[in-house]
Amino acid sequence: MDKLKTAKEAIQQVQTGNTVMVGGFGLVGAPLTMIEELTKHEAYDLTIVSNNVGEEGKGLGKVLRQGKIKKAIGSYFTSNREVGTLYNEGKIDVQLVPQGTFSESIRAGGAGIGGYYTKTGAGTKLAEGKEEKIMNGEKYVLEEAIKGNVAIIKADKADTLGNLQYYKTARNFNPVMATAADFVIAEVDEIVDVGELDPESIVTPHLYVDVVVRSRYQLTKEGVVELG
Amino acid sequence: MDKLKTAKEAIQQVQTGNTVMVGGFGLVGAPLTMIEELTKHEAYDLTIVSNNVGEEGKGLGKVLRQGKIKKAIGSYFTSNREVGTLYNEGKIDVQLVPQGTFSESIRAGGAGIGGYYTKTGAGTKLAEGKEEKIMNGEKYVLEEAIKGNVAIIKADKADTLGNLQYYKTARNFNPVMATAADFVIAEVDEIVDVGELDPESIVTPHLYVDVVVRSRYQLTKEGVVELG
Amino acid sequence: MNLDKREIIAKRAAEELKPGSIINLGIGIPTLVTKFINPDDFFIHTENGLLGMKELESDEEFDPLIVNAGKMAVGEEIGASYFDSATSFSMIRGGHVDVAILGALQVDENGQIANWAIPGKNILGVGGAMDLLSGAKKVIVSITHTAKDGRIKLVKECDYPITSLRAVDAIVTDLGFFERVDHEWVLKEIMPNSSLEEITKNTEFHFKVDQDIN
Amino acid sequence: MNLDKREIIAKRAAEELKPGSIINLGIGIPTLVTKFINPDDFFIHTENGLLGMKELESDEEFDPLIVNAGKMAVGEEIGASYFDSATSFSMIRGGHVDVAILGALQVDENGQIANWAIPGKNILGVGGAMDLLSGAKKVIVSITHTAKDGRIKLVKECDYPITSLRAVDAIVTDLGFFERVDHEWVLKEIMPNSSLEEITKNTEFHFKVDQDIN
Repeated sequence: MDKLKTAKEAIQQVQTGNTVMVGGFGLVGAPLTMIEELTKHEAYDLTIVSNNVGEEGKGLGKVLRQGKIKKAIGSYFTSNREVGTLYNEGKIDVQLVPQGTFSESIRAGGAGIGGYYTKTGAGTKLAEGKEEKIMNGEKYVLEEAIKGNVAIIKADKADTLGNLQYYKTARNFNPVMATAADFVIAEVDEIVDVGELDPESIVTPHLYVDVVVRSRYQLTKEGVVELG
Repeated sequence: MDKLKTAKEAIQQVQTGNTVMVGGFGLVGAPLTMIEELTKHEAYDLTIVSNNVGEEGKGLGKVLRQGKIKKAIGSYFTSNREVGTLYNEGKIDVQLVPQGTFSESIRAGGAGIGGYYTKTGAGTKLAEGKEEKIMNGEKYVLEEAIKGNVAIIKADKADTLGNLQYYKTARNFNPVMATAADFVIAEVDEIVDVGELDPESIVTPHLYVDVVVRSRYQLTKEGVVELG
Repeated sequence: MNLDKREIIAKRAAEELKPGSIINLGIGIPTLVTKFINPDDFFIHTENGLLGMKELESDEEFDPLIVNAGKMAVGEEIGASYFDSATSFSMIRGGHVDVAILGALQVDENGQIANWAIPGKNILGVGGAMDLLSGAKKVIVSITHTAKDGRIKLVKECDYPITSLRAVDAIVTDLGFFERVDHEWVLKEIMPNSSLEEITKNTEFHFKVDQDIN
Repeated sequence: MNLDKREIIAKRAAEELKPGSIINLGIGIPTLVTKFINPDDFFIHTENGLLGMKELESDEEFDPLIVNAGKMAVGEEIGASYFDSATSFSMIRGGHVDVAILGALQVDENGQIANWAIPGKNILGVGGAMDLLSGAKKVIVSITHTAKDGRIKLVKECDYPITSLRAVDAIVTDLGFFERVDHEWVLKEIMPNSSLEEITKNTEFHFKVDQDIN
């Protein structure tokens, strides 16, 4: 029942036309090894669900330059202005979502919630065309769940069942993305035996995780390094 | 900035007519000391948000017999059939909610979500009078957030800031209730110094907690015991 | 091993489970399923907040704060994890539980079940039944074929309030095993000591008989 | 201490904070607020998943995996906790953050602000701004009174897209301090080296002048 696979084996799950969720806040908590593998993988026409879509030519930004991304769903593409340029040129679709709505919609996708009402964004340009509702005298907007075919996330430790723990602010979107895709690939820095993780401190229980991949690229004090 | 109070000091927050959330799955993870204090407190006409409302004459069942409960919101009053009897006699109001909807509505209350669409209960008697919506070909029902004036919850450990950790299945509804009330009283078995709880393993961050009370009644192998 | 009627049902339900599955067990007969599976092959989810439940193996293991959905003391498997109720039901509603084995008062021809309310009684409880039906990938009902008083449970149409619009996938009783195929009930297996006649006599809903049945 | 314009604004904003508050700081001038508060008296929440952020005190403390919302490396206060983004924004939307200090491109007479989009530019980013406005109990805008090119920021009506229907509660600039009272802007304080004339000249929206102003 060991879920350990190589990055190359794991990436085969990603098919042309898929919606792929990718964890991370910038490079922090991003699955750098799997993103690297995605650049070598043939699938295209991807809808990428990711807060930033990397930086210009870096991380997911590399995949963007390869022309494999059809649509980007996220909250802050300011970190990669090529997204804006391509969007203005009509070359990609973009769905810009407030960051709280982004994470909540992914949570909803994983939790079997079809949609939910939030005040965030109500009455703004980002709520245009969305259903509104007055609740307790305040305006709310209906946001729909976001789901993916594949989620590629980054955790700190996994046991061989696929239970996960995260590290500091590298946690970010990874735990919710782990719940919201048909197939979940967790890239981790360390793999331990079953029973070594405290049952009270497991953040992502193994029922969410399909495959565990050992990380080869890590963000360290010296920047992104490739392990020997 | 120490939040430690006595049970008697803490219970003063509960006012006549309040909606009070009470944690616990049966007696497991129930704030037994604060419930005992509630039986001695004068507030009445309470709306109690609790999965079970205790057992016949026990825990919240005692408060029910005192006639202080106007309405009960929960998912499983089978464990205290007096709720059903009083309801059939028209003496109390009852809002029966599927357990997942119960916990999700409380989470929504704490998370600034006005309402959400779930398949749970759609098309059944419990969805009567509720708004329905077809999403992706399936019937969903709109459920509204549940909030409280006061939440009385049970945790295992607190630090003096009010960061909380729970124990095993005594966690249950406590963490979500901690988020969904204007005032939150956490009854705990152990109080430790700030810095003793692992920042990665704190389940309820202190911003949710107003008061910490040390437990006097605990559920042990020998049943409910009063500490000396 | 000499099995009683309820155990026979639980044992047959256990045979439907694929190794590696995430399973949620309702109160009553479903709870007995743990007796007939190898605990190393399955992961039992209990909606009050534990993945990796096991039966208590000794008195020393007893901890009053580790219980299942029926509030019975249980044990913790290696690799287990704890979570709050909202998270637990997110797993259920979100389709992360492979199989739910549930009890029922009635199952009807459409596959809908009734298992949470009996009109006229002062029992007010629904618990997690509606959530499990809305979210579990597969739902197996495990019940005695008829009630103690002879009342038929496999009915044309539920007259008790239904639990969900969703049709269940299989029914295991002490008399037979039914599967839902193309929106119809198919009797796939006659249990030992039973017969097609007995099943037919005690079943109101229409069902097909599988051609491979012996 | 010789403070520059931005520091003067941050220092004045810091004076608005009550000890024990949960605070969220936007990118830019708001980030500087940490320089002017006693870290023991406040709890800084950063929406990428940390309650109890502090400024880095030494190179040894530097950890590339502990960052604030601006993706700058920060430190971890004693008593801190980490959580995922959905939980973090639940805190914000749910009203559990006492004060958000934010930057803005424009603030208008209704108290609405614009701080997420500039028409015609290829910048596509909203981040957590809309959430903070929808949920923080109090929102303080900390900005230079006018833009570098002299453009007025305190306008009659935002012509950039607004961030929220919600009115902010206060504005701190290098020239003055405004508070929202009964749905109107009131100038409560003139900053040193400024004057009512200078403020009036550089402010488009209508405001009252507090009677206690010197």
